[in-house]
Amino acid sequence: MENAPILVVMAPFIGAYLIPLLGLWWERYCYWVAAAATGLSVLFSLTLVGSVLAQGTIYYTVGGWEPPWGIELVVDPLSAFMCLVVSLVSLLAGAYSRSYIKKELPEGKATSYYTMMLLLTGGLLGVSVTGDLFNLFVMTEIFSVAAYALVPMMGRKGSFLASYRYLILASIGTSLLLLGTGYLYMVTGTLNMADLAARLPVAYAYHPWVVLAALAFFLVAFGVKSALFPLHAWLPDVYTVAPAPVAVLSTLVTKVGAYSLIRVLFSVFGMPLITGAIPVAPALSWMAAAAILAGSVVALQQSDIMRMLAYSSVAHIGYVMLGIGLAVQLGLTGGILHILSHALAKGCLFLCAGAVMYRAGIRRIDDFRGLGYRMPLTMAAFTLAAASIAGIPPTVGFMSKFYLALGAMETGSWVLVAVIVAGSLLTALVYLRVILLMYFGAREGPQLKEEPPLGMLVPIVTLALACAVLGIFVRVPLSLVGPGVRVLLGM
Amino acid sequence: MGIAEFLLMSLLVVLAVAAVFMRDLLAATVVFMVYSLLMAIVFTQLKAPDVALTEAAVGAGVTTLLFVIAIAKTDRREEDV
Amino acid sequence: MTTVIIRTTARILAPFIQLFGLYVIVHGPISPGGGFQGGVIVGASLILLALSYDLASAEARAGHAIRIAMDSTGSLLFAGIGLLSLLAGGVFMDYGIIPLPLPAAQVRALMILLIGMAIGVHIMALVSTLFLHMAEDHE
Amino acid sequence: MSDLVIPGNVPYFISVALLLIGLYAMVARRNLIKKIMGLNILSTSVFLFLIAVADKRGGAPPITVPGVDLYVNPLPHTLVLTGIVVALALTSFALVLVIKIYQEHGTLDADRLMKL
Repeated sequence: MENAPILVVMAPFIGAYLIPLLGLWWERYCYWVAAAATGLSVLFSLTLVGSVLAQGTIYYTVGGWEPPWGIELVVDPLSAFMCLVVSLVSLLAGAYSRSYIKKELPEGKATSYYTMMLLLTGGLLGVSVTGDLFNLFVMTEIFSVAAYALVPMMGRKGSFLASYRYLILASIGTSLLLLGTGYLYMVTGTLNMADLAARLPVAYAYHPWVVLAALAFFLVAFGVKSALFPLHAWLPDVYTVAPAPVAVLSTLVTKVGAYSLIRVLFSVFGMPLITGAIPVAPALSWMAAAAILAGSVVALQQSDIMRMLAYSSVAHIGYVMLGIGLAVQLGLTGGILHILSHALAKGCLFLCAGAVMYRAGIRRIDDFRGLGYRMPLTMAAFTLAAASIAGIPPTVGFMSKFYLALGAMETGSWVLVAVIVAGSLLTALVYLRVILLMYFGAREGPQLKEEPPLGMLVPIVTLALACAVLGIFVRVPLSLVGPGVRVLLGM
Repeated sequence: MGIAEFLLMSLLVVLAVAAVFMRDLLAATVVFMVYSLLMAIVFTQLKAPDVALTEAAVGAGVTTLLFVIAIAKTDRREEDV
Repeated sequence: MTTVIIRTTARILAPFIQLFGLYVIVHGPISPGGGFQGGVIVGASLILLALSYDLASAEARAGHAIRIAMDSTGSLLFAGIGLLSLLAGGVFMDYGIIPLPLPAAQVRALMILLIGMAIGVHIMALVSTLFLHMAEDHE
Repeated sequence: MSDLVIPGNVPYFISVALLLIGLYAMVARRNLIKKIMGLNILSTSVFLFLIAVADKRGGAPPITVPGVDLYVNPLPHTLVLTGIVVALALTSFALVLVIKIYQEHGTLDADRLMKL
């Protein structure tokens, strides 16, 4: 399957354009097209993983035009890893959507919902495999527009305003992304990432300010996308009003934002520039530390479950960014592993919160009293995912934080180690509050068992189990993350 | 680059400032349309006729129209403090 | 009275605008323009008609289903031609490899023209949908 | 400093000025439609920058004409074309949102909306 790099992206896009056509006459088949398209993406991602592990980085030129004229897709271990995470989580979120949107979405929205979902997935996958800076911009815009459109789908109060604020903030980011791309093009004459990496050191010697400005633009652009601490203002409102599966996809959006930052910092600017000439990596790690502490503290004060999860996300993006900022092998491994562990755990938590809203109509954390007996399986999954988020062994969340702490020790910054530990304790506190209420809060009224429908339960349980299983068999994700990090650091 | 082109581009800045600071949204939209047309002319000056054609059709045509519809459905004047 | 003048002008003008749009689409490979620009121009002519008459008759002429169908078909055609070269054994969007009894360069040009048309249809439907969707009464 | 102010650099300065005006409109203007207008000014400023990068002195437009060798660089032009499509999609979606916000809250003033 030498065409897997393009097919993994095209499958969702073709599905996205098939669905409106299908939705005109047979709306009930839209779900199956969406499921088939994301399922195909999962298959192609697995193929990519297989061939990357077997033969190293894959290069694929679209249209047979060699770079710098054509667009090149580059799949290294990290890209394959991102593809797999994105397509798997989208598949589960899509499966969950089937029952969920029947009840929660207004009539006649299913077609556009699935279209936008596939566009979002396709855009995220496109960012993961591209080796071209401009293509990165296009794919970013595609998934951003789809995300703006998905947020107000439920028509909740204030959802249009949340989507609008997200759009304005993120558009500033993407405009700066295009401008930064233009700056780099001006000084190097290429948009291909590999060529850029080769020419940038020379360009930096001649035009330091242009390169510096471009780097600043990229930082702001991906900082907004990934909701890095001072630029996270859009995130809480969006997560609060969006449908639960869309919140899961939004966590993927922030992850892919972080991935783009990794790509630009390590594959375009390169280690010597970002740690030596321009000390952006240390600055990033301090911002990340601020994000971890601030996000966790604010999450403690929330009364709405979605809002609490949103602020917790701000904190955990901080962990990923910390891994990037450390810029050493162990730290980067931890940061990238945290992309996986947080996507799984936070995805599970959002789906659980969505299921609670679906069945019991509960959003306030105080109302979770005794819920552990009403929805035992869902709440068990919630507890498991929360354990992973808080970093309790043997979950995958523990492993990622462990690697992060090792990386921080390696660089000798004990403050950062302390921040990692303190952040974990704060996160544990945040979730312990909910779990205690669920299991030990006073029970009121008749207790009925009311689990969500099977279609929603299966993704929840799958994600929760994945948190635990991948933690025990951490070699499996590491077999992909390890080579990915070595490629990034040029080892 | 002659004086004419320089004046043309300076006019762009003037129009942008006017579009941003006008309190009547409909008037600001018209100014924005002129701004887009002028941008199209500047693009032809910089030897990008294809981009100029698109900018004229999209910026001055469709975008302006969408603004007008949105203003017709909402409020024409910016609210005072 | 003014509506009569506007309607007559729009009716006379629209075919010429559409013709110009088509010209821009088919001349895409060799002159400024292409599928996107031409599509916008044709879409703008539809909007002109919709504005000079009323939205109901515009909806009746080019209803929601037709526009959605055109929109999807255009983009599917685009993706389909890209995939065709993949089926012919090349890489994605490598049009020269599609087996037609013509020189590779001509096949390439032909496919680029087809894709221009597909994009034109897509964008035309999209632009008019954007307009009609915004102009219709929200609830 | 004097080598900065050569005539070829004028588009870059204009582009920066427009960028700042657009950013100002998006951040400081309170009307939601004005913010979208600012977004459009911001993106056209980026387009102007890219077109200026492509421009070559004495080059011809990138259209094949017999007997012409020196063309301006067509790659940034395709970037800008894509950018225009994206800006149109963003603008139209944002304006739909604005109409919905107006119907829900009855105002387009950012400060008042934040107080709700």
